[in-house]
Order: sequence, then structure tokens, then C-alpha cells
Amino acid sequence: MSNMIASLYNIRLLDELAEKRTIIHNIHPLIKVLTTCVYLIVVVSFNKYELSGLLPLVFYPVIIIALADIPIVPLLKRMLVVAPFIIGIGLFNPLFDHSPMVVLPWIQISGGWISFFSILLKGVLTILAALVLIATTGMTRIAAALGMMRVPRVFILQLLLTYRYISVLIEEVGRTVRAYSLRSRGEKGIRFSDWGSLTGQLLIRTLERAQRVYHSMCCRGFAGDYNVGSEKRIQIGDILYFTGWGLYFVVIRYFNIPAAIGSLITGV
Amino acid sequence: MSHHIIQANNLKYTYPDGRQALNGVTFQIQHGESVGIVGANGAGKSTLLMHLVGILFPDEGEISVGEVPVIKKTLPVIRQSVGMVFQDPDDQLFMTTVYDDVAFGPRNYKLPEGEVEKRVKSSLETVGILHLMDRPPYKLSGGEKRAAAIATVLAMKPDILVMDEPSSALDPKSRRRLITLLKRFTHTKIIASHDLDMVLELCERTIILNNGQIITDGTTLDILANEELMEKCGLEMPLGLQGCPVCGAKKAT
Amino acid sequence: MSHHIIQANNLKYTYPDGRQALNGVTFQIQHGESVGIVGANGAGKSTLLMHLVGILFPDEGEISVGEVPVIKKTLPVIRQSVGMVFQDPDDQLFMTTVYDDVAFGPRNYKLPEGEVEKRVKSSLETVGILHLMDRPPYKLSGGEKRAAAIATVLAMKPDILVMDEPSSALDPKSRRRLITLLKRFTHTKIIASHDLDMVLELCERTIILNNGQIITDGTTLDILANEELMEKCGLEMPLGLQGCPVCGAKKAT
Amino acid sequence: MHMADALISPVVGGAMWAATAGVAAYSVKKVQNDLDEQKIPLMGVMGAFVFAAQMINFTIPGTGSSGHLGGGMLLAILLGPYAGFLAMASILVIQALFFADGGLLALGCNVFNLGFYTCFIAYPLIYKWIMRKGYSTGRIFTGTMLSAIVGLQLGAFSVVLETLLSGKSELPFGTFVMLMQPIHLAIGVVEGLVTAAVVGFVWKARPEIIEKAASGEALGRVSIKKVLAGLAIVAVITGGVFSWFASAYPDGLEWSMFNTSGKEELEAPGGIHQTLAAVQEKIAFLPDYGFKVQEQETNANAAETEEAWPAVDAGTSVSGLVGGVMTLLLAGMTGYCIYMIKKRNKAGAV
Ligand SMILES: Nc1ncnc2c1ncn2[C@@H]1O[C@H](COP(=O)(O)OP(=O)(O)OP(=O)(O)O)[C@@H](O)[C@H]1O
Ligand SMILES: Nc1ncnc2c1ncn2[C@@H]1O[C@H](COP(=O)(O)OP(=O)(O)OP(=O)(O)O)[C@@H](O)[C@H]1O
Ligand SMILES: [Mg+2]
Ligand SMILES: [Mg+2]
Repeated sequence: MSNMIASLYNIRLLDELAEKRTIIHNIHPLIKVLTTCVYLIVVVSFNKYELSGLLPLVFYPVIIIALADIPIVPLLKRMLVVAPFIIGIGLFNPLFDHSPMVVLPWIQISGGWISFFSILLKGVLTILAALVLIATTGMTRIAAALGMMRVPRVFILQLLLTYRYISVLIEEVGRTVRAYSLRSRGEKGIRFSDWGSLTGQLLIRTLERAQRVYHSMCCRGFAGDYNVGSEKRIQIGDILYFTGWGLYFVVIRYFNIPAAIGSLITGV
Repeated sequence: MSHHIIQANNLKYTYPDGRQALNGVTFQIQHGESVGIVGANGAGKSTLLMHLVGILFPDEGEISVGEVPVIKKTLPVIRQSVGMVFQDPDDQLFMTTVYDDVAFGPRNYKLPEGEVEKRVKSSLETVGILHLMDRPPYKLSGGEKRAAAIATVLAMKPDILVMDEPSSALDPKSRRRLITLLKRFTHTKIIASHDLDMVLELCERTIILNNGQIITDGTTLDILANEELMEKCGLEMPLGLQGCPVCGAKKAT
Repeated sequence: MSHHIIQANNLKYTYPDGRQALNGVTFQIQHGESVGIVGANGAGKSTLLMHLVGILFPDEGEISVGEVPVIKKTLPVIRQSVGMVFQDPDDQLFMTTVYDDVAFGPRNYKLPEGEVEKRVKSSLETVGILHLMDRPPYKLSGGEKRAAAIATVLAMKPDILVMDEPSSALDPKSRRRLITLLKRFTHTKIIASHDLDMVLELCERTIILNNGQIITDGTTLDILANEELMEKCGLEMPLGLQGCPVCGAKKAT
Repeated sequence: MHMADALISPVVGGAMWAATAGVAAYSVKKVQNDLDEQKIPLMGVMGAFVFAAQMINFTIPGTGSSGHLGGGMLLAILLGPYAGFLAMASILVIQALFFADGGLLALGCNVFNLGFYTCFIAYPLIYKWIMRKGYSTGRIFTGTMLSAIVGLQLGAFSVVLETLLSGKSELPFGTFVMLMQPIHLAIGVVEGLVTAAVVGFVWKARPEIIEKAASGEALGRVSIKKVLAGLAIVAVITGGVFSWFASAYPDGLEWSMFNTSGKEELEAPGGIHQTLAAVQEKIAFLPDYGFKVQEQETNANAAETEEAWPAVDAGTSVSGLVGGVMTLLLAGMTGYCIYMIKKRNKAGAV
């Protein structure tokens, strides 16, 4: 339960962040979606032993988080929640792969550990990229971008309604749990015997409520397109943003800059 | 659709669980009339109003707005001219900010963004919550939600205004503001309410529903002052009409 | 806990998004008092009431009921003696039938089923919806839901009754019934409402909230008849106090 | 069982994206035909419901790990397979965006794993087959239970395949399968129970929903032959992949974690692997990325050291480390500077 409430809180937090007005927020949603895609592909395309070459990609989320005024703590929290699966799978690498990979004068690191850290870093970067996208764009604008990418309307509608009803549902959960606890003598949680009827009740109630919300949308001229205001055109700045990052990613992909810097410094 | 006569003919509606909520309702409302719909809890007021915008369709009988029958196919036309405020404002607010919520309707009609902004701001101002513009609707107090719900409908500039208990949850000053606003609205308005004093101020005509049927349909003053009739329908004379204990005179007339 | 003095001391509460809803609220309510809480939309009434049953906890200050502080640990005790009716009845109904919903509380206190039935039926009768007993709550009309929500609280026989706009959505007759019922209830009652005529009838004492602060706290008649004060707080004199246009006399005094 | 971006390769991600997009496009076409005002909110609500259900993690007794419901079966039963698949896709999009659960690249994999097997295999072949004589509480229970379990098993197996084909994890096939399948059997049982309960409840409260979902669908009319043919193809492909793995690990299923070492993993120069590598070489715009086979081929002559890439040499390692640390410091400083400048500007503006 608390999990669900927390996720509602999370959704709404990101929603509210997306309402800010910063340089990043003003970039065309389509451009942001595309940039994110390129970024993800570049991150994931790195070989599993390439750790240092991956590092310059950290700049992308860092710069955007700073420019878009996104608080870091909630993002980190989110990351902790998602991390276990990635760590769980990645942790097998050091177990299975003992081949020496990095040989430092004082320590030898096996390929398994390198690939583990590489998975971990990729995890962090991809998670941040997704969160940053939504926190600077918002669901409705992402939907608009999907529309421009010719994703069928039915699917976009489905996406937006699911999104909307998540709030409705979790609100209903919250209300139900609160009402329950007020009249249930301070027991913790919900008695097992009440679970069935509460869940079913919740589903039906949410359904009825969702129907009313949908009707009220239709009453205001809704015909399958969510309109989010001025359909901005893609501007010069947007294109620069995209090409700028795109070039940066490609350069990073082909040249291992940290290694170059490192060898410059250490003189190897 | 210039005349917007609303015509309901022997409407019957039974909810899927077998509850008959409307049982033969017939009326005609002329352009520019303002009609109050009153009746006890569960009388069928909300059910009736939902037929006017095609959220429910009658099992029997028919209803038309400005010669256009309210059926699935005509809904876009109907909903462009009829704006409805729901009984529960939570059903009506679904965007992330109050501004976007109020702008939702005008944007659907593809108005230029400048015009949208003008409409949104003026509607919010009319109901007195311009300062709440950037807040998410689910964080508002009960009365603030109600005001926002009313604004969403005003921004659509409907030809016919249908309201289900618009004054409930509003504080007295906002209620007064709403009444003033509605008085200025010259198109047709249909208001279901338990706030009989408001009905008395706003509507020349009143329809009393009881158990899904029309009991009376006539001049508001005649009806609301009829103590016996009101009593019979689970109602009470509005305070404004109850005699003055000092001089015994009826106040409003 | 025989005396149930309610004591609030400099309560402050800020919603997670930074909205300060209570800004230093202090009052004391004796056993058996009946207090009206009035104020404009968004004044903080609902927020205040939610502190009384421990749905929200103050950021600063403290609140206690009958010497027991309202904190997480004491909630079972507090909620046994304080019954609250929410502003939105949907927040209060969650079982599959109205009967089960009203019976939920008493059953939790392990009352024998015979006693439960007696309580449920009498509560439903008191609010006038005994005939809706077997229906699912989500299929009721707005006013029927409100009545059911009130019944769920009455069935718990609380020592202190806290109600957030109990009369809204009720038809005039049910409202009258509620008023009669509340007049008979001799324990402490705290009622937040925009229905100032009801407050005038029910409460000797009134607290006006504005922007999260108490503006006045005193005898209802004095306060509600103070036109200037009411105006300032976004309110209006109750109709029952507005002068009679015929003889100019104030009605109630 | 959401796949994460970090664990897949662009090729696997891309292929699954394509497969998912194809199924989705087909579903969109089917759904558009019977979209009415009742169904639209229903799709949204059910999506939200399953979303919420996926948020609840429960621990699996005896394993120390936790799982959550998939919900694909529930969607298929209440919405029909096409709308169900779309609903699942939208849920996962939202999770990928808002919770970084799964990921945008892995989205194709996840939608396929959670949506395809339940909606297009378990639902028509098991659930509908059991319901062919009409609905009853008992049949709803059996049908829901069985199909939920099977759907989840297939999905879990699919996760294993995708992970291994991506070549990021060193986990041997056998071990991975032994990890995934039993855990998802446990989850499947819970999932089956929950799905059965919800479907049972909805069937009592609003029977028209379930009946409509099943009847309005063209799927019911598709001849069983076609479905079987489709299934045969799937079986051949799965079998092929499976046997290829199995040959790489003759005793794969008994493999224990600790006596396995990574180098044996993908050494079998299987036909599929080479073809895939070739295909990948053509479509990859990032040439030096590759399957391990490719790496090993290129590296085989470079050095005899196992996995000798980039190069085992203290010098490069040190410089890599130093450079990496510098990069991170620089990134941190950049962020901090932007932040400070913005703050100053804001303060200045006031
Ligand atoms: N969940 C919430 N999150 C943030 N702010 C809130 C929330 N609920 C209420 N508020 C704000 O707190 C203030 C007090 O709200 P509250 O609900 O107590 O008002 P109220 O006096 O009950 O008003 P009403 O008469 O309209 O019911 C309002 O400004 C409101 O916008
Ligand atoms: N969804 C529903 N399913 C079944 N019955 C319903 C449903 N909604 C309302 N009803 C029943 O239909 C009747 C009419 O309800 P309606 O909501 O129209 O009343 P109302 O006049 O608006 O009452 P109120 O003043 O309380 O809002 C009531 O008896 C109610 O119980
Ligand atoms: Mg109603
Ligand atoms: Mg309130």
C-alpha cells in the first residue's frame, strides 16, 4: 500500500517538475525524445569491458539536471529502488569471469568486475536519462511527441488514460485505506478477510469514477487528441540541441577521451 | 441551431442494476429560459441532467437540443453547445494544473493559444480563483475544486449551461458571485440544486422531480411558496420565503 | 477520558507542496459544547478537522482530546471517541453494501451481531435511508451517499462528533432531519460548514478561520450578525439574520 | 522481471522493439474496430490497476528474492488480447519513464515478455480452450490459474534468452534458467490466484465486461489450425535457440554457479551466432560493438590471454583510471557551476 502511495507521490513529483519553465523544458518534446533515444543507444552499445570510455556520457544527465533545476535526491532514491535487479544480474559477472583485465601496479581487477561496474554505470545512466526526460517534458508532451512520430492515436490515448487513471486509482486506494483505518480500531493494515471485498470494490469504484472522468472529458470536446497548448514548431535552437548532443555522443563513442586525458597526464 | 429549444419526451431510464431513475419525464425548455430542477435526494435530478449531454441515453423516449436528437452520432455537436458542471468536481478535473484543466476544452476546439489564455484567465477570474491557476487541482480544498469545475465549463462559452448543484461547497461570498454571474448569463440555463434560495433568485421556472417523475412544472415563486407541495416532495420552503417572525410578512414576492 | 476537553495549541501545518494551511491555531472546547467552524474556501477548515482525528499531524504545536495527545500511538483511543464525517462522502464508503458499511465500525468493536443490527438500522433510520440498506454505496446519488456517510459515523456512537460540511448535497428535508438529530446529540460537536443558517441553529459558539488563522472565536449570534466582520472573511450573514424587507426587523435574535 | 537497459545490447533491444511494434500495430488495427465509450475508460482503468498491482512486491518464500505480478493475463481476459496487449505496452512505457523500471531500450523486450505470451499464447490456447463450454466459477479459476502460470513461465524464459543473447551478463544459461523458472513458478501461482480472484469478482459484478471481451474478438474465430501453425513456428525458433544453448552446455541444467567460468560461455561457434554477428555488422552503426564471438575472433591472434580486450597493460589501466576520475570530477564541477550560476541569476533578478 505505502508503496503505491509512494509511487503516486513520485508520479506527481515528476509531473510538477515538468511544469517548470527552464531552457531544457522549452526544448521541443520530439527533440528531447530523439536525443534520449540516441543517448540510450550509445550508452548501451559500449562493450561490456569499456568502462572509462563510458564516463564522459555522465555529462549529459548532469548538465540537464543542473539546467532544468531538478532536485537530485528523488532521482537517487528512485535509482536505489531499481538498482537491485541490475546488480543482481550483474553481480554474477565477477563470479564467472576471472580473467585479469585491469592491471594496476598494486592491484589486479578481473574482467568480471569491470563488466559489473560497466553494467552498473550503464544502469545509472539509462535510468537517469529516462527520468530526466519525463521530468523536463511531462507525460502529455511526450504523448504529443509520439503523435508527431506517427504512433497510432489509439495507443496514445491508451497511454494517457492509463496514466491518468493511475492517479485516480491510487487516490481511491488512499481514500479507502484511510476510511478503513478510521473505523477499524487502530489495527495495522487490512485484515485478510477484508482484502477480497476491498480490492473488488476498489476496482469497480475506480472503473465508475474513470467512466465519469472520461465523460467529462468528452463533454469538453475531447475526441482522442490531448491538446497541450501551443503546438510549437521545431526551431533552430532545438536542432542545435539535437546535433550538439548527437555529435558529442558520437565523438565519445569513437574516442576514449578519459584514456587520452589519462595518458596525457601520466605520460604513458 | 440558433434557437436551442430543449425537448424531452417521455424519458425513461433504468440503471443496469434495475433501479428505475427516470419514469416518463417530458418537458420543453425555450431558448433563454432559466429552469431550476429540484427534488429530494435520489429523485433523479442528476440522472436527468446526464441525459442532456448524452452521458446516459434514455431506454425509452427521446430528447433533443435545438432540433438535434441526442444520440451517439450527434454528440460532438451537442457537447459543443451544452456545457455541464457535474455534481462531483473530482470527476471534472483531470489535468495537472488548474490552468491546463480550464484550457482543455478551448484547446480541443483548436482555438489559437492567445484566445485560450484570454478565456482561461477570464473564467478563473469570474469564479475568483485566478490565483490558483498554477496549482494541481487535486490539491485544492473542496470549494476551490468546485469553483475550478465551474470555470472549466465557462471557458467553453456554451450556449446552454447545465449545472448539478453548483453552489454546494462554495463559501457564501463565492456563492453570491456565482449567482451574479449566472444572472448575467443570458442563454438557457438549467440548474439542479437543493439551494432553493438560489433557485428562487435565479430561475423563473422550476420543475420538481420526485421518484423519476415530474410532479410540477411552473413559476418558481408559485411552486416554492406552496408549503404543502414542498413538504410532500421532501423539500422545505426556501428561507427567503419563510415568513418573518416579527411582522409575519413574506419576504420575497 | 470522561471529560473530553479538546485542546489545540498553536497548530501549524504545511502541506508537502509548501502550502501553509494552518498558521497557529489555538482553542479549547469543553465537553458538550457545540462549535461551528466557518471561513472562506481554502481557509483551512478541513485541514483543521483532520488534525482532530489524526489524519494529519501538526508540524508545530499540539492537540489533545480528553488529555490524550493526538499522536500516532494514541490513534486507536482517539478514534474510538471521535467520529468524523468527511467533506467528500466517497472518502468514507468502501464496503459492498450500505448495511455492511455502516456495520463495519461496530463489528470492529466486536459487538454481538444483534446489537450491530440494531445500531445499523437505527442509524440508517435517523438519516432516512433505511430503504437503501442493501444497495452498493457507489451506486447512490450524491445526497444518499452523504446520508450514508453520516450513518457510518453515528453507528459508532462517538463521544465527539466532527463534521465537515454535513449538510451539503442533502435535500432540505434531510437537512432539517440532520439538524434535529444533531440538536438531540448532547456530546461535543464540531461542525465546519458554509451553511451558516445551520450553524446559527446548532452551535452556540463559532470560530472563524481565515488563511489558517483564527479571526474570531465567540458567541455565534454576535459573530454571524457582524456584517462587517463577515464581509471581511469572505462570508455573508445567514439568511435567517438578514433583515426582513417588510418590517426591517432582524428575524432571529 | 523487467529487463533493464543496462543488460541488453542494441541488437536484441532493437529486434524486440521491432517485434513488439509489429504486434502492437496489428493490435491497434484490431482494437480500432470495436472501440466504444465503455471500452476506452475500461482500458485505462485496467491498465492503471495492473500498474498498481505491479508496484506491490511480495517476497517469495525460501528464495530471499521478491517478485511482483505481471498482470498480462488479467488484461487479456478483461479487455481481450489486442486491447490487453496495448494496455500492457502503455503500462510499461509509463514505468520506463517514471520509474526507470525496465528502460526505454528494453521496452520492446518487456512488452513482449509480459504481454505477448499471455495475450497471444496463453489466452487463446489455454484460457479460451477451457472456457469453450461457457463460463463457470470453477472453469474461470482453472483457466485463469493455468494460463497465468504458463504465460509467466514463457515470459521468464524469454528474459533468459534476451539477456544471454545480449552478452552483457556472464550468467551461464543453465544457472539462469534454474534461477528464473522456479521463481516465476512461485510468482505465477500467486499471480494466478490474484487474477482468478479479480476475474471472479468482476464476473459477478459486471459479467458483461468479461463476456464482451471474449466475444467481440476476432481471435475466437481464428481457426485453431492457424494458431497451431503459428505456435509451431514459435516452437521451432525457441527450440533452435534452446538447442544451440544446450549444445554449448551439454549438461547445462545441472550447472552450478561456482564451477563455471565465463570463458566457456559462448565459445561454441554456432551457426546462429555467426549469422547474427554478420547481420549485426551490417546494421550496426557502431562497428566495434559485437557479440563475444566476434571479439574473440578479432582478439584471438592478438594475444593468447583470455578476454584480452582492450589490452592488459598496467600503463593503459592507470591512465584509464586517472582519466576516468578526471572526467567524473569535471562532470560534477560542471553541474555545480551551472547550478550556482542559475542561483546567482535568480537572486540577481529578484
Ligand atoms: N492535499 C493538499 N496539498 C496541498 N495543499 C492543499 C491540500 N489540500 C488543501 N490544500 C490547501 O490548503 C488550504 C486549506 O485547505 P482546506 O481544505 O483546509 O480548506 P477548507 O477551509 O476546508 O475549504 P473549503 O471550504 O473549500 O472546503 C487551501 O489553500 C488548499 O488549497
Ligand atoms: N450508478 C448507479 N447505479 C444504480 N443506481 C443509481 C446509480 N446512480 C444513481 N442511482 C439511483 O438512481 C436514483 C436517482 O439518482 P440521482 O443521482 O439522479 O438522484 P439525484 O436527484 O441527483 O439525488 P441527489 O440530490 O442526492 O444528488 C437514486 O435512487 C439512486 O440511488
Ligand atoms: Mg444528484
Ligand atoms: Mg473543506
